[in-house]
Amino acid sequence: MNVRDLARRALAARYIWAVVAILILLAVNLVRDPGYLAVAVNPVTENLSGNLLDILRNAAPILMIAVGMCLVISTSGIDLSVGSVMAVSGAVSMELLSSADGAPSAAFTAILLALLVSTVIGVVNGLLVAVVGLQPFITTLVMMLAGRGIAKVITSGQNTTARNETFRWIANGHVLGFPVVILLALAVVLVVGLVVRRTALGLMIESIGINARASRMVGIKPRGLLITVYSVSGLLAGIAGLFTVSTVMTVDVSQTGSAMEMDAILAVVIGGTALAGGKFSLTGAVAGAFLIATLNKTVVFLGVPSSATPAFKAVVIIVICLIQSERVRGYVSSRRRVPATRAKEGVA
Amino acid sequence: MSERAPIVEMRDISIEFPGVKALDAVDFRLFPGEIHSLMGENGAGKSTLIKALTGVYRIDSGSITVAGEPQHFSGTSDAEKAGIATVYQEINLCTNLTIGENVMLGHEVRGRFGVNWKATNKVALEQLARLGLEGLDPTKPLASLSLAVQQLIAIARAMVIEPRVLVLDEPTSSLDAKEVESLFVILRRLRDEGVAILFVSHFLEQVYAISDRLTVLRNGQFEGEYPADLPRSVLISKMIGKELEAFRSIDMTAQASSAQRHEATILDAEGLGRKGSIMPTDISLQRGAVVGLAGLLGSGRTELARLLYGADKADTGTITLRGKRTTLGSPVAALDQRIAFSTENRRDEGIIGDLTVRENLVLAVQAKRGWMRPLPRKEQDRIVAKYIEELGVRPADPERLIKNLSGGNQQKVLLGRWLATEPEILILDEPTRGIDIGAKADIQETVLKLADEGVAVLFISSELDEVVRICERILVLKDREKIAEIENGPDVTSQTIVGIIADHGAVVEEVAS
Amino acid sequence: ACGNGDGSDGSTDAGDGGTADGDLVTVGFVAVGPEGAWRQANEQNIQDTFTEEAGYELKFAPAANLDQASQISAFTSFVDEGVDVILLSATEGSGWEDSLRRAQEAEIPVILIDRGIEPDDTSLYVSRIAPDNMEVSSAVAEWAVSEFPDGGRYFVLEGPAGVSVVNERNEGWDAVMDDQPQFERVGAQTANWSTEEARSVFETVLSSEGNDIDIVFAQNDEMGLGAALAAEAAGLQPGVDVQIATIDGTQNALEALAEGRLSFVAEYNPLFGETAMEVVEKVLAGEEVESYIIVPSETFDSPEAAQEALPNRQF
Amino acid sequence: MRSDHTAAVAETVEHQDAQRRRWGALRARLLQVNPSAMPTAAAIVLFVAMLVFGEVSYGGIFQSNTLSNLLINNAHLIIIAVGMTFVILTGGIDLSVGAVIAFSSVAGVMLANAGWNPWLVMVVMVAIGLLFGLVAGTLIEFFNVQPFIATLATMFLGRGLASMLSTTPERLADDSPIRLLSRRITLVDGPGVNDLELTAGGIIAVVVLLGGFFVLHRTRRGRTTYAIGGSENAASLMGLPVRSTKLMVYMVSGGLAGVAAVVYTSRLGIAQNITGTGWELDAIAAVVIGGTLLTGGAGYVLGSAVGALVLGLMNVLIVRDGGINPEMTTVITGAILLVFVLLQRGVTMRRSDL
Ligand SMILES: Nc1ncnc2c1ncn2[C@@H]1O[C@H](COP(=O)(O)OP(=O)(O)OP(=O)(O)O)[C@@H](O)[C@H]1O
Ligand SMILES: Nc1ncnc2c1ncn2[C@@H]1O[C@H](COP(=O)(O)OP(=O)(O)OP(=O)(O)O)[C@@H](O)[C@H]1O
Ligand SMILES: [Mg+2]
Ligand SMILES: [Mg+2]
Repeated sequence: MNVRDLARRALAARYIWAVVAILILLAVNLVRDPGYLAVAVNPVTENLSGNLLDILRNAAPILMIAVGMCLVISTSGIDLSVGSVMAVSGAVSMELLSSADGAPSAAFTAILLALLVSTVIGVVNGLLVAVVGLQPFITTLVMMLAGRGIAKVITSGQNTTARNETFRWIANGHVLGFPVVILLALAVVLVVGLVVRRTALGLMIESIGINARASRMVGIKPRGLLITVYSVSGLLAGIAGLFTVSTVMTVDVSQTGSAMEMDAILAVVIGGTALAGGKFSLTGAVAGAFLIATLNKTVVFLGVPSSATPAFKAVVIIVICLIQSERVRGYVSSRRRVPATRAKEGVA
Repeated sequence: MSERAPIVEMRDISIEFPGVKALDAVDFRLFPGEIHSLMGENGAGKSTLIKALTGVYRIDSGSITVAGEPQHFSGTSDAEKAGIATVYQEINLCTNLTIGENVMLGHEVRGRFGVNWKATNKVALEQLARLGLEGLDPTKPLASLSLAVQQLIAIARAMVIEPRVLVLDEPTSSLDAKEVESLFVILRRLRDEGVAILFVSHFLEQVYAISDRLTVLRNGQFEGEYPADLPRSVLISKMIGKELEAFRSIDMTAQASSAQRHEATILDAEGLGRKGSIMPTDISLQRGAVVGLAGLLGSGRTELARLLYGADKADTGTITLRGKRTTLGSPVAALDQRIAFSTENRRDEGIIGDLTVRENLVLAVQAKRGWMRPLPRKEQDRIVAKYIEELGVRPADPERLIKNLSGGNQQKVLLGRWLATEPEILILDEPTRGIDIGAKADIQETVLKLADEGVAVLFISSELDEVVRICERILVLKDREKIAEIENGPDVTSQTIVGIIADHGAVVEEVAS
Repeated sequence: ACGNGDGSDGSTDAGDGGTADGDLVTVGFVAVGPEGAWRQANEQNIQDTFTEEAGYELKFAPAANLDQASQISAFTSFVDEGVDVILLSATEGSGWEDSLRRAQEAEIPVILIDRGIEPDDTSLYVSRIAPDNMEVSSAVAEWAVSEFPDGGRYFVLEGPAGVSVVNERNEGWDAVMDDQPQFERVGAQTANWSTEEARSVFETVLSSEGNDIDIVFAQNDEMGLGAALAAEAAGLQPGVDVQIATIDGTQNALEALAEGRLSFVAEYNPLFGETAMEVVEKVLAGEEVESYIIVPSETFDSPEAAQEALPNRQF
Repeated sequence: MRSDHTAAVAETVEHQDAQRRRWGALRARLLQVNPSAMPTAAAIVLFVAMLVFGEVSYGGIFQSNTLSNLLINNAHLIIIAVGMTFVILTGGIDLSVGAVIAFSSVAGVMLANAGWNPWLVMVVMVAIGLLFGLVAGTLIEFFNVQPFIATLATMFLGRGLASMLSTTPERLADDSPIRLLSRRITLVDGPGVNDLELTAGGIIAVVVLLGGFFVLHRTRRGRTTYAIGGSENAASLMGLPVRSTKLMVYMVSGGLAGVAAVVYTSRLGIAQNITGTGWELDAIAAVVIGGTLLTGGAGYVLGSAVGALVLGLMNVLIVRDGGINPEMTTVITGAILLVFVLLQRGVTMRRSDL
């Protein structure tokens, strides 16, 4: 494995363009402020601080849901409920903490319960898709509506605030000056990555995403796999919810996690996983998540007016999509031939 | 004939896919009023040449002339406008639409209020009638048809535009003798009307029966253009690029296994049936025996096999496996019982297109082990290397996506997939479909070898010769019902079976065994 | 002469202003639904006021996703059904003329809660009861002017671009600030009314401005609290290094004010259910009512003021 | 005489026979209609069931004004649901419709206020929709961007451009001809406001629906749309104009979003950058409720219109109930949707299991 090989492999990966886009955005910010990339110890809080760390911290929840979404999309499904599950998880934990004392045990109970509820929602999604045979889009759309309602019911519509130092530490704590939440997020990603790639889970998920009928004939049980995948997505969305509410120790039932499903889907697709399902790239989803966090931060850093923000994002997305497209790449490296017809296979 | 100007002339055509030179400076000429067979092994580049002609693939170099004019088609529709109708190797129809629509899509009869469905279906039915399918109801969904009939539908579709050039890529791969004969009648008539026909098939008899001229490709290269009276042995050696030696084995193995009888029943099904697909049927399989299922299209062979594998649930009947009553509710259960089933529907139920050859090969083994116990990479490589070598998959690159393999090579990979599970019962539904003659012999040999090792094989094929050649017992199905079960012997030929099928109805009970 | 008292005959009684459901007056409340603490308090207050004991049947119709289209269809449905009075708490001020005209045709009086309509055609409704957004945000600006006589650098955390509250609160603030050249506007960003977004936005703003922000004008409490968290995380002390002013006056905000984390809270008083009921009663009795009843709102500019108000805080 | 009589009897018998045969054939045809029509049929049945349920529990559903308003208030949703059906039939999706409506209406009203001819303005509004569809279609077809992402991008673009034009409501003059589209035409004058009414907007919705049905079922383009949804690869190998058809469906969806913008703007008299947030999901839900498969290839545009009406009726019923806890409304909406798709699934499952 020499450097040339590595470089070639990297270029072949579709998510390379997400990385390039991140670098470009960072460069733009750097032009705006030469000290942008500096990471320094904050004299008051004695923790590391800097824009890069801010980006990483903000990427943590997106990272979680993007990883879950990546697996779901790979089975040729979709999970629109992740944003609402975030709200549910936040609501459960905040409601519990607001009526408890500030003891660490309360925090652990809250975390466990929140994750349990989130996973249950995921399981329900999975059952509806795999056993009842509903379409993933509509199933999770229903769950997106119902989930936000459930969050509101849990807090009786209030934006619940709570105090608990242990819980707050998740998103605000530091280990050796480094934000805990990033470490947690990366650890979760690593675990998921290892589980799907070191076992045959990933291969089987891809297989049912590409051709469910053929997979069944091979002896793969799509049902169990689908339920697992949706549950994992629910669980990860629950974690994302915890990350989000613990930053501000408030759950905002109508805002927490709202429209986050779009961010997650975008991250996954920019990371090179096709929405039609099949081969997935967790690394790509991670890169996509970082790109979205960087983009969000850049918009604010550059002071793009609120009214122009969506257009700005649109332009960035379109540009990335164009760069990723075979056609444009064909123009760039004109040596490669482009088949007149896409190799896209009609999915049965 | 050669004085006339060719209607299609392809010169110096090259196409390169990443890692494979699929076509390398190939020339091809097609004249009006001829049936021209394109010959070559699996992966020789036949389908690619056809797709180059119709513009599905863009050519890297070379020129295409149709009726004297240089052309650069950008897809089937362009080609159709120039009078070239094509039936591609993998049946490309829309299963969500009706039969009539599939025949007529893009050529619907239009009236004052848009498409006139009545007239459209009428024309569709006329086209179907030309192929002897007048019994079909054009308003029924296509999905209700078996693969073979779908293949005929695709041909009917191609003839709707009254083409000047008709391209048929392995149109007969799932047809039986009767259908082939009626297809040939039509092809001959079209030829006499001046249509140029490009024909691809791995059945030499068919090629010789219908062709006027041949073009042989080997490894993506042009081997030569010959009149159709080329001796078989010469043709074969041109295709495989070596002398015929390796080839003898086919005849030697013929009916070799019928010498001994096998008694060790491993699977015994009684009254196995499913409403609407197959009547209650008895079937038993023995260790070391190859049992054949013969019958015409839609006779229910596939259906029976699916019940044995648990792909469909049986409504009636019992299965006794190794002496124990079992129910096979799903493929998983069947795999656990060391049953393997290679489907006839390669594209929809076989290959997992976006996975590599390696992944496709090990998938069944992996599924048996469960996701928790991944097959170590070394083990995977061993299995893959073994079957790529044994079955002669080309290109022998395990990391290539299976969808980019030629049809025949995909079939070989699928066979490898099932062999890798080391089954005790192997159900093969049309395993040699689309396989070149060399490889076909290899596969037959493999099947016999497996039987010798004690595997019980259920062998389904539309090619009766093949069934007769390697099976020791043959079940004959007709209209989704078992009508006979015969012991193979020196006096049994494909004609015997045809006779049984034809006589059924006249003679009520056929002697069993 | 068949008496069906289950109310299914509502439509036939439409127009005669009578009370279809026995003695109860049917009030249709076209509401906004869960949006934040302020809205919650406001709508709960109205629901608690128009009770059956008080002689009302309140029909509550929250908007789906804050979408005006769903409010319009709820409104139409109330008209079709023939309720006695409609309370309209619009998500958006404009585009209501046709619906209001239809209510008029059906002789159903409409009372606007909180949000006014644009253009303000007072003939289309009976009365509007609301605190004044412009006034409230001007109060914040005036506080800023008095607190920073020499001026300063301020940043605005807004709601979603294009929502009328945002426009009004901007307008009220700008009306004051436009005459104060010593103030420098660093920028304005939306944080979608949300604490966590506000925190994220403000942390970036602080880093891009090198922590050099004097005043934050947060258009609701939630965003103000987010800004405070961001400031703390950056090692600043809110109230000392940066002053944060918010609108709404929810309990959380007053607590933060009492702790000194916020510097100024302008109340936007949601508790006017009683007033609304009085108006309804007058209207049904055929009396005249004022076309705009401004709900008085307070401002809190010190921890002490907050401490004092906290024990009786209902929202 | 006798023979005459017998002849007459025979004739009647024959006639009856023929009729019975015709009826039999019709029944048989109805029973064995394409199984893909089942979900749509289920949707229609369930819609009627909902109407009856509403009438029984709350009353005032089967009355002229409620029914008229159901159509008038949901005209814009029906229109975008028809467009969405085209896209979804090909297996794609269009998330941009809501944002396109926002941009098209804001731009339209601003142009009208700048003194442009109102009729021209309406054309421009539709053209803006077409343009957005063209952009999305181009991204999808020529640059191989996935529909979800391409239309997400055009959604951001539409919303962003609308916000850049104006963040305050843009008002249409009261006498603007655009407003005419929402003038209520009374068909049956009932007591009070209980009239059977119709607006030009409602008529447009019906016309769009019929047009959509015609295109999908009676033109080659329409059938190609279905074919693409069945298998895009097969459709292109069958020589169907896949590219232009895919471009077309996105333009249809965009163009109809433009039409919906005209209809909605006319009804409200204002245009705003935040109009239409989340409508894409409503439209998709309507299409799915109407029995169209999100994977494409099966479904009916009529079902989508029913789906849109179901959503509208659901809101009416929630309003009529009036006692639903606000926190619970989304849960209930979700639950009703779920029950709906479950029932539909139940019906179709039993059919296909036969
Ligand atoms: N889309 C593709 N991408 C990459 N390689 C391809 C593609 N299509 C075909 N090939 C390769 O091109 C070669 C020629 O394939 P082709 O399908 O033309 O063979 P064929 O002669 O039709 O064989 P068969 O008899 O098995 O159908 C094969 O090696 C195949 O792997
Ligand atoms: N996928 C399917 N869905 C519904 N009906 C089917 C399907 N496949 C086959 N059938 C029906 O079952 C009948 C039996 O088909 P089957 O495939 O078993 O025949 P066969 O004997 O295997 O012949 P061949 O496979 O060569 O066409 C067909 O005539 C067809 O009507
Ligand atoms: Mg081929
Ligand atoms: Mg078969």
